[in-house]
Amino acid sequence: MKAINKNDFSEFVDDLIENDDREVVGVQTKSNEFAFDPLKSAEDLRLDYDVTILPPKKYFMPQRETLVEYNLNEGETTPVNQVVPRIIMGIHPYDLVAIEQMDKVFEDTHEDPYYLEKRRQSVLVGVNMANVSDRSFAHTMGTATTDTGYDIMLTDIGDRYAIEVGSSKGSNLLEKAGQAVDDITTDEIRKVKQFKEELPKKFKKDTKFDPFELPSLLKNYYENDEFWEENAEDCLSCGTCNLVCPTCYCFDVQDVNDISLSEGERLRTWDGCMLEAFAEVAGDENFREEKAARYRHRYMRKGRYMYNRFGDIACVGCGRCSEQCLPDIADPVEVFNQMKEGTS
Amino acid sequence: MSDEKIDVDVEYLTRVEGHGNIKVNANDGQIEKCEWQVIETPRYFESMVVDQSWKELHHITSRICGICSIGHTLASLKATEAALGVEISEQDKLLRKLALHAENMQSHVLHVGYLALPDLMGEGSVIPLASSHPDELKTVIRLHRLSNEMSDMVCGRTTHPQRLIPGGFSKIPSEDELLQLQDKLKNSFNDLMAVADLCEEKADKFPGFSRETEFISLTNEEEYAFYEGQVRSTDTGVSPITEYEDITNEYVVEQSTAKFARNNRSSYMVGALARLNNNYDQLSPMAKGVAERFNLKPVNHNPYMNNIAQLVEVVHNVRDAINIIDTLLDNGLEPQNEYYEPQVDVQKGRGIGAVEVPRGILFHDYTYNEEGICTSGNCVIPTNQNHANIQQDMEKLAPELIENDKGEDEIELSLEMLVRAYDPCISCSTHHLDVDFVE
Amino acid sequence: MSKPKVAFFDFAGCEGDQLQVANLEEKILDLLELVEVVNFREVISQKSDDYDIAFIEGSIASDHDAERLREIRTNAGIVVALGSCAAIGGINSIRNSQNPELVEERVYGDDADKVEAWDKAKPVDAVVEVDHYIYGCPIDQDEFVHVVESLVQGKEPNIPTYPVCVECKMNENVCVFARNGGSTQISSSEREVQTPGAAQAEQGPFCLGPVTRAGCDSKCVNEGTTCWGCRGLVDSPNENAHKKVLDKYGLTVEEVLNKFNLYFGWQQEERNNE
Amino acid sequence: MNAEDSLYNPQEARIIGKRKLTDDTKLFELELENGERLNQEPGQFVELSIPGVGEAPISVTSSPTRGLPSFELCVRAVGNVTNALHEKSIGSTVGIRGPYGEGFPTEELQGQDLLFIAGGLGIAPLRSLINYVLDKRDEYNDINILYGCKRPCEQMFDDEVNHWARRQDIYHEATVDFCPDNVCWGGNIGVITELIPGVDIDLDNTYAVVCGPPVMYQFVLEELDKKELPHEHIYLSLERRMKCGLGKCGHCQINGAEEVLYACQDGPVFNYERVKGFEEAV
Ligand SMILES: Cc1cc2nc3c(=O)[nH]c(=O)nc-3n(C[C@H](O)[C@H](O)[C@H](O)COP(=O)(O)OP(=O)(O)OC[C@H]3O[C@@H](n4cnc5c(N)ncnc54)[C@H](O)[C@@H]3O)c2cc1C
Ligand code: SF4
Ligand code: SF4
Ligand code: SF4
Repeated sequence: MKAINKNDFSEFVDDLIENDDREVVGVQTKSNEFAFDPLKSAEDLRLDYDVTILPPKKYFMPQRETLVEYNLNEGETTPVNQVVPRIIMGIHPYDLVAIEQMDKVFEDTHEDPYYLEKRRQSVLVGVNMANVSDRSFAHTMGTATTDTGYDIMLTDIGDRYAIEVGSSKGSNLLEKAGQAVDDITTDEIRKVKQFKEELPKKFKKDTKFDPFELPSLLKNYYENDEFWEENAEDCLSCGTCNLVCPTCYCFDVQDVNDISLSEGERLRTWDGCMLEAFAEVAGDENFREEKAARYRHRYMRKGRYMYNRFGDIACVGCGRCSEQCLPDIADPVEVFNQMKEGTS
Repeated sequence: MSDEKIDVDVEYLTRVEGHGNIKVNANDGQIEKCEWQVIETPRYFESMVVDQSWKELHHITSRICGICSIGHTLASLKATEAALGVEISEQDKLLRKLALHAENMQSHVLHVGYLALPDLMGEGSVIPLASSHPDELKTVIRLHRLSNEMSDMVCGRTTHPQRLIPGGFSKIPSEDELLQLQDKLKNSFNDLMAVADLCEEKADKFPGFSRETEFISLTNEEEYAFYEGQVRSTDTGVSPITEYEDITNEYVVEQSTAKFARNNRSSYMVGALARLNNNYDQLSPMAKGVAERFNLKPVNHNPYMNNIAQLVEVVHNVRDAINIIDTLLDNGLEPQNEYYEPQVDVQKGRGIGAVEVPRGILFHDYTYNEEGICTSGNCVIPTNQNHANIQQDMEKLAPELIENDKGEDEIELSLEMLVRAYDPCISCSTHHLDVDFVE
Repeated sequence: MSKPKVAFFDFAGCEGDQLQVANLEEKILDLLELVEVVNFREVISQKSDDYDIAFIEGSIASDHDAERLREIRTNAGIVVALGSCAAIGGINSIRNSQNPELVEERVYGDDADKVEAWDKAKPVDAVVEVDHYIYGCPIDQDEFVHVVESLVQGKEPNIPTYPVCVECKMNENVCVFARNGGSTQISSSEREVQTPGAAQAEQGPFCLGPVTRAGCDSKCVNEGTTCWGCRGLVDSPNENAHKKVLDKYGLTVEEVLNKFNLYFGWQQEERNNE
Repeated sequence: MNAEDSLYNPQEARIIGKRKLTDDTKLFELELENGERLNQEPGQFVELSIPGVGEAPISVTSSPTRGLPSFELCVRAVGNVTNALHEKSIGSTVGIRGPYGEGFPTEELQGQDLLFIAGGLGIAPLRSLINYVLDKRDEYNDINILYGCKRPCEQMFDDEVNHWARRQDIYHEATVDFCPDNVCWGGNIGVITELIPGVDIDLDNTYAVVCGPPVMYQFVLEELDKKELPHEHIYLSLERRMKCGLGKCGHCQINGAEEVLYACQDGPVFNYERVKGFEEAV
């Protein structure tokens, strides 16, 4: 483990912004919330944030991305991958875990070069959670801290940040900080340990389940229509809970042409299984016409399907869905607690 | 003198906003009927605003007119702010002026470039210009785009702006954006002059008609007035905007559907020519230069010259927008929070807001109760104020044309061009009467 | 393939949608390559009854309007409602819920009896069949381009069926409902503390994004205001749930109805009649 | 980015044949521009791509044993992509991605009795397997083909159907739901399920292969249950809307209490025993 003075770290970040070829992005305030955005100055970097509006998945799977450009006159298609190499500053552990899960999805069966190339060309600078949002339950999901997924990981230990290096990408980046990076003291190592130990106390959500119970709980509840209908009653089918989720990746593909009908592009855009038309098929049939069916599907995916496919519980406990769902029905803690209480 | 029967009947006059008809019947050189008719279905905005909150009024009244939506929004905001006693910052005021310049420029370029130029070039519309005069058309399009870029940057949208809200702006442009805009404005002078050259070439096509009338506009000691000032009449001098009802006296006439307006005489004119006649000295030197090329000096009584006055104003808009950006940047742009919502304390009261929109002076007048709910509203729109003047111009012009042995087609064209010169925006007339014509 | 002939017609509206077409700037020239514009009263003089696609702007609010519209329907192969007034009644339908006599009196005073208009402003499909809808007040230029391009190619245009929140999320806006409290989830006791100034508390934040059809790229929220609902309701809006949300954030029942009436007036009426 | 690296960049394929099958369905013969074979297995599909319009999953209807290097798609015009394809003339090109998915288990079926049940356009994927089996006739045992359409004019591949009818080593029955008075129809009239009782089923050796519109499955499966055919002996081809065909976009998921299936990866051909617990499967 290494350490760096906070002032030196700021200088390091400013130096990267100024001199590195890659785009430097980081967590900043957006009105009264936080978001990952390109950094203009280290001053704007807020490593003490609680949670961002969108997770950093937007950098590997952008909201809208061109897959193929085509020329309609000549009938030619050209694949394009708009990769912007980036240094991403301030990713919380739960988001790092989510990125690792997402990597598996895009590596599985057919490797998706659009996602993977963007991942390869990014450096992930993690930070341990100095603040915890009211809705987060990452401690329960085991994602409040992580030993993997980052290139470097920072922990705030007062005047200095402790630095853990997770990869050669990370050590290469750190080299650019040169002399400023120092060996960590044993006292500081203790501080880091203590920081991680005390973290669970900062969470406010009262969770009653163990994450690895979820696959079987969900299986038991699958056919409990009443449960899903009651919980989904106020669902607006707005897809917010999908879009803000760090492990949701469903997408739509559309062709967009220019008005002269000579050129166009095939676009991939975010989609969500909570949206009404998501499971529509030809002939106006919709396999999940009722909001309860869509609502259930989302929970099944989070707690069971992805577990069966990849061995991961696809909820990392960030609390974004719960915080941003207007009717306040998307809180996984509430739903999982209800299940747990109903069956125990 | 013609002794045949003349029958001009233009239904749904084209290349104007909204619906208007021209009817002229003459027999043996005697005019039997000469009418400017307005047949727009009424939209009842003054009723729609009742029971709505102060937060929404500008959103609703913006929809009075798509072309002047920035002007309507600003007149509305000023009325609301006056009623609720809200002051806006100097920076916000400058940005609002920029917004009005953008809209005025957009509308005037559309009018001069897309609507009037084809007449001058002998084409039925702008579309054939795409093949017959592609370069000229592209010049016009570039200017039009620039004006819309300016609206977008300042208002967040060209039509039905979003950022303009009671007390200021929900979002403001960055210094970088303003600098870029300024660069583009500075680079537009060539295009502006090219359009001026084009108009000058065709200057002889402007009919040499003239009728003495009264011109009314805002006026302001500091500047060529668009955003604020008092009301000036070429007949009766300066009065405060609170007296707008005495100036605009709307009245109903039998031979037309629209309410007419009169002040000192039986009609008056508002719009670019009225502003120029009232505030000529405050035009930027460059704009004056253009006016001089057309021999346009105050007080000019040829309504066809309104097009040239518009051209002159566009030059002024660009010039002044450049200056405003300089001022904004010199003062240093005061940043504001994202999704900014100014603090407003609601109170009971009445407020009147007046701004100059492309077609002339516009008044909004609202009364609010203690909760900030609107209890009554009145909007006096420029085109309404011009209807009587159009009618009277036609009454003078038609006999003159007949006297000069003009054929029906030529009479029709001259009358159409006359109406178009006013750039009437009939759809934005908030209160028209839909009266059946007894033929 | 001969170019399809396209005509624009306007009824009671602000003509802002036609202006969006004019505002395509250079792209207009491309558009003219693709279609032949035969009626566009705001910009060209020629008129013709021979057209394939009719774009209708504005609401229908008088017998005279209706008659003209029926004629257009007979002439046109495809009728497209252009903008909110035509597609859903739009802002004009605010008056639909007001007392018609009062409405006329407020505007025309003693002359009210001379006015000939319906008590309600109606969307185009209340009078004739409509083949396609381009929503928005004003319309979104990209969507207009998409619809024209699709019709020319014989494609079904792809108009979103999901609400504005989707685009708003993609744009990573701070939700209107989260702007004061720092969270979308605030209890009523917290809300009072957080809302500054008693005068402001008279109305909570509102956003119609959750029930409004997307397609505008959440324009208004991006620009710092709120979704007013100009694109009309989504196909199956959960109005009850949304009203509960608005109530939770401090809007009274009347205020909620008022917001829903800004653009949804006609659609609400239709839904109630179903 | 390299064209080969992109999963989403279609290969160019030229239409070398186009034939009307019914009023709304056409058969297209295509060849990849690079001259290579498609190498499909019976039951697999391709993503048909028309730039400017979009993509749609379409089963390859030709058997890999025939017509190489070309392949055939049997397409009903129902929407944007399929309509646009119908407009294309011979000689023009379209895009192809794939083949994708799990096809029919040709090896498992070897030596078995086969019962094909096709409803309407369901014949498209089944035809690939039928012709495959016919070309390797001696590797398979009894062959029964039941083919049902709404009305006679909707029956496709008449020449091949007639050929099946003539062959002694195939049991074949055709049916229509309805036959207008003025049309001459030699087959049965009635829904396809009525033909199932007439088929000899050997519970140990018969495998049923079913494809048709969603409503058909339920009734056919009930009828097969009456025959007590083991569920492991039934194969279905299921359709879902797909955006990628690669197991990523999430649209084609088939939801169940246990797990979720991706029609594009795990299917489109599924063993009934595997999917019957899936609420959304049939
Ligand atoms: C594995 C597989 C194999 C297939 N094989 C074949 C085959 O061999 N032959 C064949 O003809 N088909 C086949 N299909 C079906 C074909 O893929 C669908 O019919 C596909 O939708 C056609 O695409 P399209 O673009 O032409 O139609 P779409 O544009 O997708 O339209 C299809 C239908 O959906 C409706 N629709 C479209 N968009 C929407 C929307 N946004 N909201 C509501 N409704 C909408 C349309 O009105 C139309 O009725 C197969 C499907 C799968 C999954
Ligand atoms: S659960 Fe909440 S966030 Fe998710 S779709 Fe429903 S209303 Fe939207
Ligand atoms: S559209 Fe409105 S309610 Fe929906 S997320 Fe955006 S601001 Fe919130
Ligand atoms: S955000 Fe709402 S009001 Fe604004 S353009 Fe979109 S739909 Fe219309």
